[in-house]
Amino acid sequence: MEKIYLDNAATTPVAREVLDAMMPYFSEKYGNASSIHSFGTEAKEALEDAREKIANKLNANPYEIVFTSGGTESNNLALKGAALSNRKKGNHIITTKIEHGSVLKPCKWLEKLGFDVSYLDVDEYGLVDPENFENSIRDETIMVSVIHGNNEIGTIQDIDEIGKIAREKEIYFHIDACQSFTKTGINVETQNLDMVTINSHKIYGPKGIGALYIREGVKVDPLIHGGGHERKLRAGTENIPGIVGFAKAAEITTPGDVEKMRELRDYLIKRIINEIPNSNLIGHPQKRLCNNANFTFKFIEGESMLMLLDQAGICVSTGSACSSHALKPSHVLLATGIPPEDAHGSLRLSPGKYNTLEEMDYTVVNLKKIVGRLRELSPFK
Amino acid sequence: MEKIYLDNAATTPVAREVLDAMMPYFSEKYGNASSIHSFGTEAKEALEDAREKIANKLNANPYEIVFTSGGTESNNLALKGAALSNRKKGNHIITTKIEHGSVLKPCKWLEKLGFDVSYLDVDEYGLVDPENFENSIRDETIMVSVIHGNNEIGTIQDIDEIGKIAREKEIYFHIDACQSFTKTGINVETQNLDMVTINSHKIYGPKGIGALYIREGVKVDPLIHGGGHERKLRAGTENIPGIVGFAKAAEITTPGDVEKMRELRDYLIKRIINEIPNSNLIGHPQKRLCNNANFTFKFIEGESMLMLLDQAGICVSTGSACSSHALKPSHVLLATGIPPEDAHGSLRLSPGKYNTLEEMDYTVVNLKKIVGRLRELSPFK
Amino acid sequence: MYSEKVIDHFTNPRNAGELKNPDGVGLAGNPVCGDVMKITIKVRKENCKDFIDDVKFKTMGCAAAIATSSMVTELAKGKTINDAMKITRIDISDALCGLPQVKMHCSNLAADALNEAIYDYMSKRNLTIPDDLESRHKKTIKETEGTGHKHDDADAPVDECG
Amino acid sequence: MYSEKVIDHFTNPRNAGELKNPDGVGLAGNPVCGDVMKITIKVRKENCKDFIDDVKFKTMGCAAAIATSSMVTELAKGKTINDAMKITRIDISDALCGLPQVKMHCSNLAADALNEAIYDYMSKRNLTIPDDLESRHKKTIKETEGTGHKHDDADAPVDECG
Ligand SMILES: Cc1ncc(COP(=O)(O)O)c(C=O)c1O
Ligand SMILES: Cc1ncc(COP(=O)(O)O)c(C=O)c1O
Repeated sequence: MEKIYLDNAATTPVAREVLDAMMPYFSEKYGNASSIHSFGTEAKEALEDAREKIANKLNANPYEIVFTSGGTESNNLALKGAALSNRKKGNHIITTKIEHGSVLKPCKWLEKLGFDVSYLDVDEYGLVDPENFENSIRDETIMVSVIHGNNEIGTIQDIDEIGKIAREKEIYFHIDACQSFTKTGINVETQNLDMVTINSHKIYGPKGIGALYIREGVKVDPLIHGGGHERKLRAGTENIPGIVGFAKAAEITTPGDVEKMRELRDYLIKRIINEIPNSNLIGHPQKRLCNNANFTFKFIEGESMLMLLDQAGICVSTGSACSSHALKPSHVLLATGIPPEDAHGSLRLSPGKYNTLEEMDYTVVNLKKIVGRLRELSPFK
Repeated sequence: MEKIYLDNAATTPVAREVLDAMMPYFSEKYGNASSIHSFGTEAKEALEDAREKIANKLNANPYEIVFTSGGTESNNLALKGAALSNRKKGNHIITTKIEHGSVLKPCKWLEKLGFDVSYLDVDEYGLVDPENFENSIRDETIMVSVIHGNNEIGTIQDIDEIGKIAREKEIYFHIDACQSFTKTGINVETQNLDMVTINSHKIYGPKGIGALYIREGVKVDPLIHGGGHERKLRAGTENIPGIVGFAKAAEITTPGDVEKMRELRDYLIKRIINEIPNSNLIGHPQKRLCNNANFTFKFIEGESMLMLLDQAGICVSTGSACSSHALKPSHVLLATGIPPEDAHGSLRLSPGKYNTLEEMDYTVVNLKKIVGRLRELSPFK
Repeated sequence: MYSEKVIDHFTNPRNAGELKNPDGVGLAGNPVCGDVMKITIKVRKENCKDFIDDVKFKTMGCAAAIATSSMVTELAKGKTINDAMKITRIDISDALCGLPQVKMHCSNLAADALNEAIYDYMSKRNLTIPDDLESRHKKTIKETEGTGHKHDDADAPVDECG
Repeated sequence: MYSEKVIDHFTNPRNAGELKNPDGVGLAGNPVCGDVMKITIKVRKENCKDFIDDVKFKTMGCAAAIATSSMVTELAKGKTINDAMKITRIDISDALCGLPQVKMHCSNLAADALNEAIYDYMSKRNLTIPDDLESRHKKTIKETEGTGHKHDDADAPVDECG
């Protein structure tokens, strides 16, 4: 039996079409996009073509897309870049308690520099209350940064509402859309978005490449200085094969892929909740990423489930993929009010477009056995 | 006739062996190195294996290698990271007048934050005088950053001497070795190096990946915050195919490659200097990168040479590959004392391991014609 | 990340379960921290010495927690209670060919749970409790009842990947 | 980066060279900046008007400098000097289907060099020099003799790639 990869929220395989699109740019069209000879021109054209494709997906202007090395760098650029560039306006930033580390850590760093950060609460489903957001706005507020689709619990925020308020109050609105990009619509115009973080390796594109949409006029200090690449916002020789692959990955996504993931997800959720006692779905029942199914199983711990599943050829993660390297239960699960003892028993199953229903069956059967076996071992019941 | 690529200092094609090594990591072994299931473990092993290979090339400890998105990011991390982390020690940094933009711009940024930067002069060959360096050291000096092999004029600095002084005076020694890595020996122990910037796309590896060697104990603030990747010094999902390719590229370099490039370089230099009147070699005649031949041709301008060569299928650059996007002559050429009117007439020919002697012949023949034709057009003689 | 020995003990735990009418019961860990171990022992007297005749464990926890529980029962079985109470976290992790740094606390828990079982046995029999057993007992109780013991490495790097 | 028209004029420049015994000679640019243009003209009188009968250029400079020189000679040839002195940088760049932003100064130089040639012709003949030709002449002289004119975009992005 082939292995079953159910960790597509952590990373995805590169799609065949994507790899095909990248291939010519490694050893044939290998020019530096800043060179002015024919190799350079060829690279530059590929770069600008990719920029346009990515922009199209967000209803943005190509000029507003800045390529980076990934989601983490884009989040750092958005948070630190906008904060440092708009210090004159104020020192207050608003974000949530369920952000990815690549937003939370830059916030902590900014706090050390004298910025004041408000971390918004979420409800039991992981939703931010827009009213609560509105009440937290001050005269000194520069920006609000919200994770669009949560990587752990899958909850999708109501960014339309938040965007309206942010625009009205004239504060920048940044979303971390690493999980949601291509999985749910993002429109920088209708949703009043000022900055959007996206990356490639979550959407069947290559690792090591991402982008930040920065609305024209939004002031951002660069993080990486050097040559004048990416309209001086991000220096460094452009990773053309990566950029081409990223754009191709974005281009080939179809509503059918999303529909398929949703089906697999719903099938998993239904069977697991019905067939495994003391299992609970985490996150919002409807407003959730098409590829996220996250549960807690009482009386047992996530890593041991994960490892026994791995032995059965099934790859999943616990909450945040690797939270088991840490000892603390995930800050996201805790923010939803799940007690720590239950949070330890969480498991995230993240189907992708290459998974099949048969694989889901095999997974449920094995998961049932494994949960039973670990509960046998557990002092609780 | 195939095109002749003589711009290997700007970037190189990915070597076949390198691409072969990378291929499995796109769509088969695509795990996230932080995941703890089998896909993750496989990725992690590839990551650590690559780290060891890169470390070997520098006589470093694998633990001391931090992967980044390229040379520009590594230089930013070294300069800003060490400066911000060692502010208590002082606010003085020493560098040279011939650095790459990815060192100079971070220095300018640090100056705005209150750091004081000394830019060392170079002689007509582009060499820093170690004594001059020693005299510029103050009590507040944190670090010295020197470009090992210069990207424009090819001059290789005497880092042994500089390293001895830096170690004795207890200041950090960083080199930007993007051009020199694998082309001339680098040994962090015998040369007293504390930080070394290297990248992949100059050595027949993929774009978008680089590394910074950071000696154990050297204090550096991270530039990109998030998950605890790369011993908390550089967050972001690791670009495994890129890292594997980078390591493979470093691994397969041979003294034979260097010898071959040197031969091509010397052949070019000899014929051009002998056969084209009013041409001058820039940079040091002996202490120079094996792949750098840089000339000025009097009475004419570099971009027009470059474009006519491009029409003949020969790809070269003027000074810094794209300085023709700017109007100012290269700061490096000016630092060597070349008058601006001559600096405008510079041309860099950078042979690589895939070039042939026949290509050099074709290049010289065409260059001769083109220089002649442009001088015909020139009001000077 | 784990040694083969750890994987083996995790996948095929030795002495899993709970003894009926045990002579001693020990608990360590705290559900809030994600690891709880329960150890039950049967003690046999021979030549004026107390031997651990049988020992079983029940554990909720990660792979390392289960493997260290399994290992501590193997190490303890057949030993005198005097020798058994000397089993340290290092003994357990060594017997498992090492544990990742962040998982070292699991071997501590396993040693604690065994100690607690011995403590329970000794106090029921009114045996004189050695000073360090007493002090370890107090520490364990506190951690078990509190909202959780402090991890040595609460600030250990968190690799997030998704 | 360049239009086909620019490439064409750069690769096959029209009216390259220097006229013998010219009626006017104009210089613009400065070697320090990398661009120098020299324009020579022959003037023919017809119906009391001064026509540019022939015009040639010599240029040291980038592709855009050469192409704009070539284009300005094409535009000027056959025009009255009155019309020729009205040729602007925009006319030249338009005739070339546009120039990259950072190269716009080249079309300025070409217009300047032509103006200088006309100025030279007019002053030699003691013709009354229009005010704006005079003021442009002063500006051009200053730039040509100085250490270099200021580029509009001295701070334009520098893409470095090697
Ligand atoms: C929500 C979210 N933000 C940011 C990131 C970081 O992106 P990257 O792995 O490209 O650095 C991830 C995934 O890793 C994510 O899921
Ligand atoms: C000397 C030197 N330093 C730094 C860099 C920047 O490296 P990268 O292109 O990987 O950002 C380059 C080349 O571009 C270089 O030649």
